[in-house]
Amino acid sequence: MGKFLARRLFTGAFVLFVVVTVAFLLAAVVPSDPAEKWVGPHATSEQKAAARIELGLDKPLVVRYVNYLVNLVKGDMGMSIVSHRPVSVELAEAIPNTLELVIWSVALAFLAGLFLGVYSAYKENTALDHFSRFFSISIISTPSFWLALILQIIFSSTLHWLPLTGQMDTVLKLTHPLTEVTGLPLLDSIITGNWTVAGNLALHMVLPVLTLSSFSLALTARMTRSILLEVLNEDYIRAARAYGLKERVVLWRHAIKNVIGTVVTMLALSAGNALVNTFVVEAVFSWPGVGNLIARSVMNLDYPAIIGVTVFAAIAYVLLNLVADIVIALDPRVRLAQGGN
Amino acid sequence: MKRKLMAFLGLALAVTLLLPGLTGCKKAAEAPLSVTYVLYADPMVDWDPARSWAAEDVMMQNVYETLVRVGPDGKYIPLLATSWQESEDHLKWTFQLREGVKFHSGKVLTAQMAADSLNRTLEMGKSACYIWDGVEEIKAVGELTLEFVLERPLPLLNVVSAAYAAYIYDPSHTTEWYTAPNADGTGPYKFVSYVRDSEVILQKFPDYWGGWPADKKTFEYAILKVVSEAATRRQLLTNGEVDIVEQVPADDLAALAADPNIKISNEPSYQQLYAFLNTQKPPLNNKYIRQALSYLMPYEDIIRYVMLDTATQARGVVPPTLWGHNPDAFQYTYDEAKAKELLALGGKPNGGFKLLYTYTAGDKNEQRVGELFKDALARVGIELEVRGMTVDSKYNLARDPDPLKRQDITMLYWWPDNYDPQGYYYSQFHSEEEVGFNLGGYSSPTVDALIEEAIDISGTSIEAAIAKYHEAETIIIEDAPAIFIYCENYVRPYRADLMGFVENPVYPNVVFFYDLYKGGD
Amino acid sequence: MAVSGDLTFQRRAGRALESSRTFVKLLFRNRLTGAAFVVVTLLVVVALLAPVLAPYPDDGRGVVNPSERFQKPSSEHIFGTDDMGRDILSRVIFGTRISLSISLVTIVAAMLIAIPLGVIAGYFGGFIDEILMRITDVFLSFPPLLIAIVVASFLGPSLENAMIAIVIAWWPWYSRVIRAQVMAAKERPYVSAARCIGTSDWKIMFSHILPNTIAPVIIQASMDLGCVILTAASLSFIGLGAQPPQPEWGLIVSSARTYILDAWWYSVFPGLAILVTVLSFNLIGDGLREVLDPRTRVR
Amino acid sequence: MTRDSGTTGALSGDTLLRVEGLKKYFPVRGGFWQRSVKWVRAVDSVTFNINRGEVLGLVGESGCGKTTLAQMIVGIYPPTSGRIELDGIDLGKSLQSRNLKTKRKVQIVFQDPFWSLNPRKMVRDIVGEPLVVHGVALGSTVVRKVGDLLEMVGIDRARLFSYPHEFSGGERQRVAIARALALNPSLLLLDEPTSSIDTLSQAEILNLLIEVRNRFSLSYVLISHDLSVVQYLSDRIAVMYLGKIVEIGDTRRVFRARLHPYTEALMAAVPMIHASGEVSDVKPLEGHVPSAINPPPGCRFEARCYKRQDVCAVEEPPLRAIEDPEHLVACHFTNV
Amino acid sequence: MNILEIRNLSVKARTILGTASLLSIQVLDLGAGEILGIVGESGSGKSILALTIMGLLPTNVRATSGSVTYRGQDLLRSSARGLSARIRGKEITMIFQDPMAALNPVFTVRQLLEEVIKEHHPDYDSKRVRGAALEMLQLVKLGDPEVTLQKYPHELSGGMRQRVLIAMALSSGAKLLVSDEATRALDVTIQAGILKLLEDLRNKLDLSTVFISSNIALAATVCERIGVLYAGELIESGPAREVIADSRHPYTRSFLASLPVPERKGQPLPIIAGRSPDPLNRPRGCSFAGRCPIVEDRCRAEKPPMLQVSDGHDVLCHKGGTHQ
Repeated sequence: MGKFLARRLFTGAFVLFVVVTVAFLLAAVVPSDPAEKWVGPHATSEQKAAARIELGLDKPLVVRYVNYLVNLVKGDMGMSIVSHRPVSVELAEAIPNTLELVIWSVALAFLAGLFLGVYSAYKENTALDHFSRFFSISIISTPSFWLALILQIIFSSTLHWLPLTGQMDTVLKLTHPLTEVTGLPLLDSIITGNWTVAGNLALHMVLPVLTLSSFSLALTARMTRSILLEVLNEDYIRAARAYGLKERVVLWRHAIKNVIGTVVTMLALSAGNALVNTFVVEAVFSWPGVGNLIARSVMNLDYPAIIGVTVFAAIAYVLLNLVADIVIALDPRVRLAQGGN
Repeated sequence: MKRKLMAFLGLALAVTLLLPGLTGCKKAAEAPLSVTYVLYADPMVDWDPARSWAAEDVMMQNVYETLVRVGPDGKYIPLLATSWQESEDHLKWTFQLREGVKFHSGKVLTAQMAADSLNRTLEMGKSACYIWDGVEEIKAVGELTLEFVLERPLPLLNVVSAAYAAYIYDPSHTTEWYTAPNADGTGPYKFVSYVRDSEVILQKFPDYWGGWPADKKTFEYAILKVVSEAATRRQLLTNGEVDIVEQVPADDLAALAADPNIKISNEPSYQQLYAFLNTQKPPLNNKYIRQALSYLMPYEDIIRYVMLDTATQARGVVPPTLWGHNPDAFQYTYDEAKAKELLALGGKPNGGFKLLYTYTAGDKNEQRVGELFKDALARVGIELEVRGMTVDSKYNLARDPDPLKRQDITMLYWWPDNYDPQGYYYSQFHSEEEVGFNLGGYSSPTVDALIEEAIDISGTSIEAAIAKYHEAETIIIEDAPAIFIYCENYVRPYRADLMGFVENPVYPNVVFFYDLYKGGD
Repeated sequence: MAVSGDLTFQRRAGRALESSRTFVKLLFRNRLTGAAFVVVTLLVVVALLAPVLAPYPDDGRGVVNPSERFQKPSSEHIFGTDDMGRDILSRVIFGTRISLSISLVTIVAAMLIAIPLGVIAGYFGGFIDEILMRITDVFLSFPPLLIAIVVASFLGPSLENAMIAIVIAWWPWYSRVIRAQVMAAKERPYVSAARCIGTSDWKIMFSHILPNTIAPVIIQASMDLGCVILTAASLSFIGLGAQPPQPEWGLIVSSARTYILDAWWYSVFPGLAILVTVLSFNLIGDGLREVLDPRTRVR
Repeated sequence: MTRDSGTTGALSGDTLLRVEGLKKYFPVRGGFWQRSVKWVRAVDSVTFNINRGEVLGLVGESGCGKTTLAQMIVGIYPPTSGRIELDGIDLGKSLQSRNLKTKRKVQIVFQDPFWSLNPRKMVRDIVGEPLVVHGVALGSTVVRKVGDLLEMVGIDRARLFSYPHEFSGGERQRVAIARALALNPSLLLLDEPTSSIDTLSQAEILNLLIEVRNRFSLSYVLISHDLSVVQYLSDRIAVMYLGKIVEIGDTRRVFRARLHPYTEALMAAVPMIHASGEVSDVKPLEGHVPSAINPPPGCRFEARCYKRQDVCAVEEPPLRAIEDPEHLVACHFTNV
Repeated sequence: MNILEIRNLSVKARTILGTASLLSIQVLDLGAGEILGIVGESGSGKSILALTIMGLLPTNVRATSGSVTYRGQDLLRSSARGLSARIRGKEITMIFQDPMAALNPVFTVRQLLEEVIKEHHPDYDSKRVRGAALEMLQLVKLGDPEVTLQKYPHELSGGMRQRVLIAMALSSGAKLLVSDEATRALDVTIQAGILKLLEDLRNKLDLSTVFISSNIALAATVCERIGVLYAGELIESGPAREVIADSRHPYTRSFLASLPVPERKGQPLPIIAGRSPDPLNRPRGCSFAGRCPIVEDRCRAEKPPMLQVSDGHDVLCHKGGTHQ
């Protein structure tokens, strides 16, 4: 198990290394002059030359690459050539907001998806099952940006139940200032008992979370259903029933235990997808997260920031993969494969 | 164990979803008065007032101040300077600074600080520093007396009132401190907090030298809120959650105008849209063809359908409200017949060539102008490829060392960095060795000379400078290196109970929160 | 499922699929799958005949008509008109061409790269396999959309670059699937038999193994046809894909965003077009999988 | 045309196949870098020979190495060490090292008739492939020859263009046999040829195998866990346990004498119905097969053997002749 | 006294290709304390019979007619809930072909076994449950039960797994055991051990057993009575010795005659051509008509009746009992 994880960590590190390298090389070969962006279009050629030195662009590519790697290990991702602020700082500001969105949507996807999937599998081939399957596949086929717009039209424009965009009402920041504990606004507001802000944050979060979780939710439901159907047809489920165990125990102990590992694994991976989907969702809901950051960076060809976000996403994804691996490794059947083959 | 965990998660989720119902509806009644101005993009790119050269002025004009400001009517308003004097030879200016001006940090403004901050800006040499070209020295000659020594006569008031590179700030802070982000100026509002791509919060500075009128409900907080979705901006405004909105799509105006709670400020601005024609590449290296294109631009349709009458057709290089505008300049109109004649003169009677039109991807107006232009050109046998590009790639292409590789038509908006037409002429139509903003690659020695002369004498005689500019403009219009499409209005809808809002085209998009107050009950 | 060894009729059902008539019959037993097939066929027809079927073919090609902006859906403009007065129905019809060709071209390109590599790696194993797997490791460690975003942002925003980005993001997935299938298939006795006979490796790979491994890839591809359309639309939506005035659906929805309060039809119809198309592909994929592989797994 | 298979002894005929000291160790990968650290000794120093026209039955429990042994002879796995000779010619280590000529001499029939035929190919192509690969036939002659082969195994020539799924299990196994026979091999490996088909079809296959053997004077290596099939078909029988041959000899003799305790236990555990309708009782063998990764140093059967003595744990018994020079047993105590 | 009686049972499955007739049994009885062998080749409906008795048929398979009576209660009429509450797992239990598949891989032997014990003895405290678990493992003659309890199923050998499964099956104190090819996945030497165990348990616990197997010789060694299934139909049943030595159905006879027993070495085996009918498409008459050496016209036209040959020996054949 330890060795297994060590190997996975090694692979993860390798993946990160490749990602950084490729992103760095791409940025280096793309015909856009960071120095020019750094000083602005009206700058003189002396200013540009100075900027080149300031940014280290006068050095050979290899040196720049090694410097970048060394700095990256120290947590320094360079300066945004647009905002002139450290990329790591900009990321640090954006990550908690995205994280909170992702966490809640994954939680929602897991709970609702699992429930829907179990119910659907248990009532196989009933109208409810058919509905749930069609619902899931429709959600999977819906572009999330469009779903966001539709949700806005319904809940904001027409019904006026929920705010259209944004993270919270700005005025509340002044009347009920938020104490930072974890950096995750909603969690902080709950911890500190700042209920007005918590409510407001939650209200703003409903639509983005719904949009973001819809895909994972549908995927979880489909996955749960199909695995559960398979599991329910296994001999050990027949055995559990044959030995007189109650249906509740059979379903929620014997069957689910064999389903949950796979679902959690899938969900860990789909959290990575959710992370990327925030790029779209944050754009629609003006959410000040990583997605917004990369959108802006891409539009401005702010390469240090693009590489930074890419590296962040890579780290997050590698970690999530690791979580998935651990979940898999905890399954006694895998231990068999590890030890016995 | 697992079940308990799941139950807990479910409960937590339910609570967070239900909470709003319990608490969210009650808007805090005791909230201090605030004004919210909604922008479509984060204005804060560079926090250093010495380097800022983008939309930051929206925030900086409220937090920092310049010596002088130009009013909406073009008059100079004393700000940090109470009075100024120009020497006989036009080469020395003395500004008397206001007494008792406090920075947000509590420091008191001295002439030395003012000189130091401007000198720091000049040393850094970033942003719009070129406007100080011709200033030899800035020094404090007394506790509150600031002296500018010039190399040549300059219209210095237009420089010290510029929207960029002219702020007076506390020079003792480091560059790192400023980019932290921090701000320390003398303006009526002080900086409180910033969330990237979301908001900037400013708070009333109680020690503002101008004082705060007790009889008006001025705003404790001023909030710059970023909302990239036009629909959201509009909704926030109609819901009353925000007070002023920047750049509402013209399509929304009809709906907004019908709302009694909303007023719309619709004022001419200094912002003009130009289509630069590549004068160094066939077929647009031919004057007649360029003139023909100028006749083929469907100006009326653009004004009506793209801008929905929130713009006027441009007349010449300079917008009508800025000094230097020539109301008698020649104006091209859509005229297919004339265009055909000119095409024939240019050797392309039936068109039969293809042009590349590049615009900034995402700019709806540029895109639509392109689409309308494409239609118009198609009628005379010219094919137009309308291509959206990122700002960068568009410029990179336009600046390609080989003119033949550049695009044929490049779209560009221009507005001044200060209250002066010089940028319109010099940046766009003066010859350049390396392409900067002269995106048509236009080069005419006569025009170059006229522009240089105009700039030189603008320090001594505005009228003489205007005459020179007009002379150059006539040649430029004749040569048609660019199509002058329209001059935009700045359209800003705001809540009807917001008082004191006046559009000032010199400082585009800036809302001076100090002037605002809550009306009604 | 040892106990249902008696349920061999299910295995027989699997074998019956070898005959194409039964296969089609089974596929269409599920009414939704049948409907999806009809929809996809219609979409292909619409794409091919776009200039004939579109009521205003010029609008589909991007010609503007500013005097008819924002017409509500009516008999004249069934889906209404957009901000430049173009008939949205015509644009959606022309968009079918773009979306279908994006999905087809990218998937085929990805498969052309992936299949030979996957087959070779799976069959020979060893160093080639190791290299390929490490490459796919890197790719599989990322959500495809992220790879597409990064690549598209470096290449510059255009439909072609978006497609290149999607191919780059997609091929390793197929390589993986193919490789796993080949690894399993090469252990099958008929492969051993062919080797004992003396059949050459290349012939075994492409004549014996490939035809038996392609089914899961086909299923995957039919699901991915929809997925690619979604990805391309997402890229267009965030400005990294198709550029105006191309009638790409995601791009139309993106343009419509601004007018969501007044012109609901502008965003609703192209969005529905995406939904219906992707849903059809997914249903077909589901149907194929149900018929070909009863032990359904969801990616 | 039957002949009493019992008369064909190993000494009396000419040797077709010689297997000498054949070993197959599979690496067990482990550790951080996936380097192999342990070996599974699937087949460990196996020596025997087969005469022309002789059927050798290989029996033993699952995991005893009989399938690995067969696959090494065909060339599917290269042996770790040892020598395989056919007609006095070294077959070399792997299939790659064998030329077409030697490849055609050894063919194999697999257990699962569903997967041993490519489901995407017609019978004509399945049976015709060896002909084409070896350049034996081209074009229309392929069809004719395949037709002949099919008829020989009892399948209607008209079904040339059918796919495997259109055949029953027994018929599929016939097709597989036809394919194996296409190249006129001298040795056929039968890997559990009847264990996946029903008993009624099994009879047909067994009859066919005997007929073919007699007609072409073929040799078979027959692997089966079903002792009745083995005793029915084979002239000689080799009993394997944990990668080693523990007893080998004439089928009837081995069945009667059961010199090795393992052979004894194996045969006692198999229920059998005699032609008389009598049913034999079964006797279990206690204990479990030890791991082939670290086989015991002495006799591998030591832990489960009722004759076990101290020497068994330390000294590996050699395979030696008892009573009859052709009947070899690896046990210290066959005389006791 | 019969503990289990099956009358006119018919089990059908709805599949994507149509309705398949999987099992059809006219009469089958199991006496108390008796071991009844059910033999047949794969696909003959053996497992379906097991699942029907257990009430564990897959959702698309249903008993469409007839009755399966356990001590006077018709198992087919009981609702699923009622069946599991009163009979399944308490009175009737089952062991499976592949013990690895039947043991939930994510639980240890202790968890699996103790759960079943707790279910049936809610009054036991944890110590007593533990004791009972050890007892059960000793009952099935598993060496080192303390160690075995800590293991996961995959850490056990095939024979041990089957013993654990038997221990679980018997933890409820059931009186009827359905053994579905319980030794098929095992090597012969291990198989013999399990057979011995089943015989021992029958004697010790007075257990009635339905012993399902594809190996008629195996069934004959342990069973008093044997039923032969062909293509889902029970074609012959009777005392084991009688069915083997004096079989009446042509299928049974052909089957036995085609076994490659030592006495037939060197002789060709009799050949029965054709294949068993498709469950989706059963013939109108006798299922064996297509392969039967003594077939007559009426065999193809009408279903044969179940005829009694002697007391307790029935055969499903038009020519029942008559040798040709």
